[in-house]
Amino acid sequence: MTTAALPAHTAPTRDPAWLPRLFWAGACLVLLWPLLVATEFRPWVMFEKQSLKVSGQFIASFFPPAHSAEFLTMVLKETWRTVAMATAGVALALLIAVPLALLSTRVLSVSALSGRMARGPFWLRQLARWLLIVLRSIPELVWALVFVRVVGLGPTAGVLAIALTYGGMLGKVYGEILESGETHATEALLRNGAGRLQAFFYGLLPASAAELTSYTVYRWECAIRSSVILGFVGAGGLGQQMDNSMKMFNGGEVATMLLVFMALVALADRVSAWLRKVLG
Amino acid sequence: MKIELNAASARHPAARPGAAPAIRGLELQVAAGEHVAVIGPSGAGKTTLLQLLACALPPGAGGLQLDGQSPWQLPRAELQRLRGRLFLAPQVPPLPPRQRVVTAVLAGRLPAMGTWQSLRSLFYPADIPAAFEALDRFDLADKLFERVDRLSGGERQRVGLARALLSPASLWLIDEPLSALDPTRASQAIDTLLTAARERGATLVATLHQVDVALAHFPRIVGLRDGAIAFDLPAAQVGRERLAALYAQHEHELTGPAPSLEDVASVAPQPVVMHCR
Amino acid sequence: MKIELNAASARHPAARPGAAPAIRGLELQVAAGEHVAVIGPSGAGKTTLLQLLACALPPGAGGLQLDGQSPWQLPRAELQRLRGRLFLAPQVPPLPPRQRVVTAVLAGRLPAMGTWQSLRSLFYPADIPAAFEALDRFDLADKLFERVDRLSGGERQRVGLARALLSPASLWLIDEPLSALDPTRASQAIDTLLTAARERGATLVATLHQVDVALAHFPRIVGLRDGAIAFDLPAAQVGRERLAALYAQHEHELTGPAPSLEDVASVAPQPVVMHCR
Amino acid sequence: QQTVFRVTAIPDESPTELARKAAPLMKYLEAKLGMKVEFTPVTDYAASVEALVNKKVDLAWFGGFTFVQASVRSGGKVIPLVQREEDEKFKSVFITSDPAIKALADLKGKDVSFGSQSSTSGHLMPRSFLLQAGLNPEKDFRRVAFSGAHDATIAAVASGKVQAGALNISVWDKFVADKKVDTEKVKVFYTTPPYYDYNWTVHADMPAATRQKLADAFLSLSKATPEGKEILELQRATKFVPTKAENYKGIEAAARSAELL
Amino acid sequence: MKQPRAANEVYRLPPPIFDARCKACWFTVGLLMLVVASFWSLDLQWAQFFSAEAAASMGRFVGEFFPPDTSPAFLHKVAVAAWETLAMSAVGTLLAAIAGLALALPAARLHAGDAARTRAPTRLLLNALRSVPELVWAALLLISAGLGPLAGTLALALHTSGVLGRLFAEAVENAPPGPAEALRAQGVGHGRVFLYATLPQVLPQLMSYTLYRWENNIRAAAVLGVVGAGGLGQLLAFHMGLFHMPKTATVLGAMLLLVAIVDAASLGARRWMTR
Ligand SMILES: Nc1ncnc2c1ncn2[C@@H]1O[C@H](COP(=O)(O)OP(=O)(O)OP(=O)(O)O)[C@@H](O)[C@H]1O
Ligand SMILES: Nc1ncnc2c1ncn2[C@@H]1O[C@H](COP(=O)(O)OP(=O)(O)OP(=O)(O)O)[C@@H](O)[C@H]1O
Ligand SMILES: [Mg+2]
Ligand SMILES: [Mg+2]
Ligand SMILES: O=P([O-])([O-])[O-]
Repeated sequence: MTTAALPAHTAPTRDPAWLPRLFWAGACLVLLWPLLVATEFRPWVMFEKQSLKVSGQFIASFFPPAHSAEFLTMVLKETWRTVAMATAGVALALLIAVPLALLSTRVLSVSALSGRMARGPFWLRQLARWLLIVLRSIPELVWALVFVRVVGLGPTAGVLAIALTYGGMLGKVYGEILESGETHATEALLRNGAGRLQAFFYGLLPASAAELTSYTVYRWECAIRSSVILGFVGAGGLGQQMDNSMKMFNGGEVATMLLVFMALVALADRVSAWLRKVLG
Repeated sequence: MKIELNAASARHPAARPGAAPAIRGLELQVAAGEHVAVIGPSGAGKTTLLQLLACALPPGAGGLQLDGQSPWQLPRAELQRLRGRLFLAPQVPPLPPRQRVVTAVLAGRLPAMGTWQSLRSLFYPADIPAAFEALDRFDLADKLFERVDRLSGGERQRVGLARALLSPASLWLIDEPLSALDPTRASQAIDTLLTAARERGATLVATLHQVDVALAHFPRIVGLRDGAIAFDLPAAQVGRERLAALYAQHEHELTGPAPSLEDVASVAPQPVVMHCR
Repeated sequence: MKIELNAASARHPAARPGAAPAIRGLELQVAAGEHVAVIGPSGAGKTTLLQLLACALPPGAGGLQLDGQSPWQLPRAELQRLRGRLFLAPQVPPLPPRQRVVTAVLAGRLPAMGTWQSLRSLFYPADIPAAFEALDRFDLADKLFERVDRLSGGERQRVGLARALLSPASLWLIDEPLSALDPTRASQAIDTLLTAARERGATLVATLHQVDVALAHFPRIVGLRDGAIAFDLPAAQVGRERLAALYAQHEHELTGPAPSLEDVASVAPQPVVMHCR
Repeated sequence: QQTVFRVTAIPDESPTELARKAAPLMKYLEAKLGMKVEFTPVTDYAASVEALVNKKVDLAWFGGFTFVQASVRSGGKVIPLVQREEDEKFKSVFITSDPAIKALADLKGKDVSFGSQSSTSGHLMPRSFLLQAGLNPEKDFRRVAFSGAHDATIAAVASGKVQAGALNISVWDKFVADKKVDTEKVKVFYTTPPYYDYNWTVHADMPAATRQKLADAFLSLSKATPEGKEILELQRATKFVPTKAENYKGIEAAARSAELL
Repeated sequence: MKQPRAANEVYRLPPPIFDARCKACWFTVGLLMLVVASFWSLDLQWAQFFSAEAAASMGRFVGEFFPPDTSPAFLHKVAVAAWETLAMSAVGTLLAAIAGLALALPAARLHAGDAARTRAPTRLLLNALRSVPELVWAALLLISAGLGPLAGTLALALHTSGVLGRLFAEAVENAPPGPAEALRAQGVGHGRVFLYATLPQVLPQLMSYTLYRWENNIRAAAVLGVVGAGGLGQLLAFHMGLFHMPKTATVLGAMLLLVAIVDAASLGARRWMTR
């Protein structure tokens, strides 16, 4: 049997991808420079003696964390309020995100099976994408002000604001997770004539369920952290208290609330890990 | 389902701009209910041909007709309905991780299931006996509730095949169904597929590397090479020269004479005289 | 590298608690430089056996010795060094998408490359001629700079095999190297592997479903069934009864007599009398 | 018939402080009006303006500038009811922790913090007086920060985050009295001339009878009763006096000339 | 060929999966209870929301945004601020992606048999980094770095490292194990297994997380502006607070544009990589 013994052709001496790689690497460096200038990127100023002293003082004021009974009760109450608002906000956000994500996922497009998406679905998808962009790029504060006009001050406006922005974010990330996973199985189903939803549940979901839930839990955790904005419209919450204590440089209070945040984040992490195990 | 390919060409969307299309000017007519085996060297375009037939890849030039219709001219809903009558079993079984065998097999029936029923079936399998029956015909019934990512390679492949039995399709396009199977299970699998196809009058197009199996089981053999048809003959007329030329290596064409018979025959155990019937 | 398995058992960590281990009390001795083919029905435990030998799965019971050392008793650094002398080619070619063929092939040489060199090789392939040469021996040199996810099934498999030629290993464990290859390329591939193994004195253990190829090319055949060794004989002594029993289906054992010869023989084209040398 | 009377206030101090200050007053109003009174603290000035303009609250504590904003946004449909006596001659102070800063002109090239952008005493009036002194914050300061509230401005100056800040004099006085700030380090270097500030505002759709009852409740607060004393002290007021929209024309003019309206 | 039939009915339902399912049932019930309790305890005012009057009122508010202020002077101001925001978010995200990549390996269990001794401490670090909101990081850093974009940039970088580190670690843990196992069997070390087998698989995922976080950081940078870090955020807070609606609309438009650009970049990058 003849193999390499026949030198029909010789080994190439150069990698054809070499020049483009060099070019792009150079281009990135050139682009980075003005960015660093614009951010006044001189991190060493932080390590000057004066800077170190002030930050040291502030960090030192974290100890001991505030632990008067009154403060702790307040923190407890606000914690529940924050958790409740985050939960309600994320629950509503899911109502927005799930349909839009399914609508904007290319993998689930029947017409894209044929290579190019048909015009109608293409624009529908584009519309869904733009809706998601608008939802998430308008800051919560603006939404909150819109809603204050109709529902007044209080948690409703805050929850709605969270629901809209988070709906936009979740919708986008769901779409990305669904598209960047393994799509072989889904495509096979669609090609064999299964419906969109069927293909989603039988092909796409099992492959990305873990990722999707863990992202949802993460968003919930973000909602808790971003409850600062809820204070704008009188909804209260831990974020508002934190913002307060921070502005007043009350290290002890900040430390206590940071501990609460860390505990909540750790809890969310646990839940997420468990869900991954069950789903994975 | 009847298939007609008229001078069809197809290329992968991601192929390099300069590269030749994977399928070039193919002429093929398959009557409804016919069983055809497609053989050819690796990279010949067998998988691409099946994708073309499954309406997964639009022909770049030439025409494709399924049952007299041009699928790519159909409105989308019609096309999707047509797809419900096709079944493509890819070379690598398309099984999402974490799914159970029973669910994966029942997924073959999705085109015939309503959305609601298919949702319900996720929580409780809709038709366990049917899945069991299909798996049993591939000697895999004991893995019914196993997870697909905990199966051996051959077991996964058979799960993919069992799916075909549940699909309501009238055209089966099966890509290398036997690659991971041992001789006995391979023989059983091909028997099962052919019997089932015959039972329901489905057209069957299978690609195969096992020339002996193809010749033994399929009445019609299509030889594919470099994206074009090398021969299209009844199994009995496929001689050893044709096979040798079909599988010959590219270098040989350029630098030496056509490979001798031994080259091909050496695949089989020496004393066996292959492909000569 | 010398292999010794003493009453070794192994089970997959994810297997059901009640299930029997995939490998049960296996005894196997392979001398350095020997070439062994492992055959057996799907689900027999061939892949698991290779994983056991590749130190990818610890034996649950019994002992494994490679070159007289018990790998699982070695300190981690030692084990890692030992692993650098092993090469496992999985059943499904382990090629990450988006990688180029040249990078995928050169990855076989990683154990012999320094950290710095391997980093650099990501940006500019370290040894293009070597990758080219290895691919060329599998008739695939023209795909050197192609992306692996744009290859046909058989081409991917050959990329996986070409990797072996670059690895510095002295024990090659190759899982179904021929499953996606046409007869000519299969024959070429197995020749290349055996020649290369002989050249560098590497031990070669390959699992195969192509009984004919195994019998023709390997001096020693191990039959595996249900996780245990059914026979371990020189190729010339493997008779058709043994093969029939090896591949027999489970139900038959329970409900009927051993399968008749025809069952197995039907895999091959009818007039061919298989497995009898 | 309305059952809950809603009240809010601009967040010129932290919400906890606002709620603490408001509690006795709300109890008092509850008794006087004969309905449940609910106080909602917010952290955003604009939110309180929007709430009153859209009648989502009945009564709001506004600064002079926020009142003007509400009046403009509602087309004059808000009515200032009462103000503290002190608010007729309210002042702002400029503070610094940098010994080199002794006058407004020294602020050139420094980091300066205002309160909220919607604040009267923490932004509009200080800016207005800076403009009069020939300083344009955007051009002449190195950086302009908005701390969000008066107490936060003090904290920012005290910590050295900014070199100077402008804020409400009454909050400053309270901090000094409570010894919450080290007056050795942080010093007032400029006090503005007086202007009209804070008031309690209602929307114009409120029945005249309720409005009257409300005004009476405020006006009858006196230091003579223990309840009145507590409320007035928390509000840092000697007594409440009636006010009218015309009082705030000056503020409106200042806002227009500073291009904030 | 005879079709073998099983004499017995094999398909009794196996317990383990249903056990798992049921754990999931309990979890779902708990989750539903949390959601119900949340809505219940918050006393939300839905009634007012669904009325024609409400829609008209919101409509009027949105209407005030039009037409946006397009005077050249203001556009110039917005452009400068947008550049500052873009720079802060881009540099912050880049730093975070590098740190996240470095922390992802120690934070992941790379294969079933991995003892993963560094996993717990690294995760703790990542948790701590992301538990502290950007605003708090910014406030902390403002003290040492002073007012200006540097503090904002570093605040974004610190918080985002925590987020990306975790997301990267999970992506690495979720990647199909085949390619990595093949190299590991050859005795290749963790780092190089990652580079040669895992990274090419998860690269689109990492890329999309990073670009997504960049987008997020554009919004966050806007919030940071409030703390004196400058950029679009300070402009937004300023004009919004003063009810300069046309100016606010311009700033919102700029933010929309930035987000849309990054979104398009992310889409393009993914298409390019998964083509
Ligand atoms: N996704 C793809 N993008 C670009 N080119 C591809 C792609 N898939 C396959 N090709 C190329 O198209 C040609 C035909 O491939 P195809 O998969 O049809 O071969 P095949 O006959 O099925 O081979 P095998 O027997 O190895 O499976 C090959 O040259 C291959 O490299
Ligand atoms: N990851 C896994 N977890 C649990 N069980 C497994 C796993 N992989 C394989 N098994 C089971 O272990 C047994 C042996 O599998 P193995 O993969 O070794 O078979 P094989 O001989 O390689 O078969 P094939 O020829 O089909 O590849 C089978 O019963 C299979 O179902
Ligand atoms: Mg193929
Ligand atoms: Mg196997
Ligand atoms: O109370 P102010 O409006 O002056 O902040």
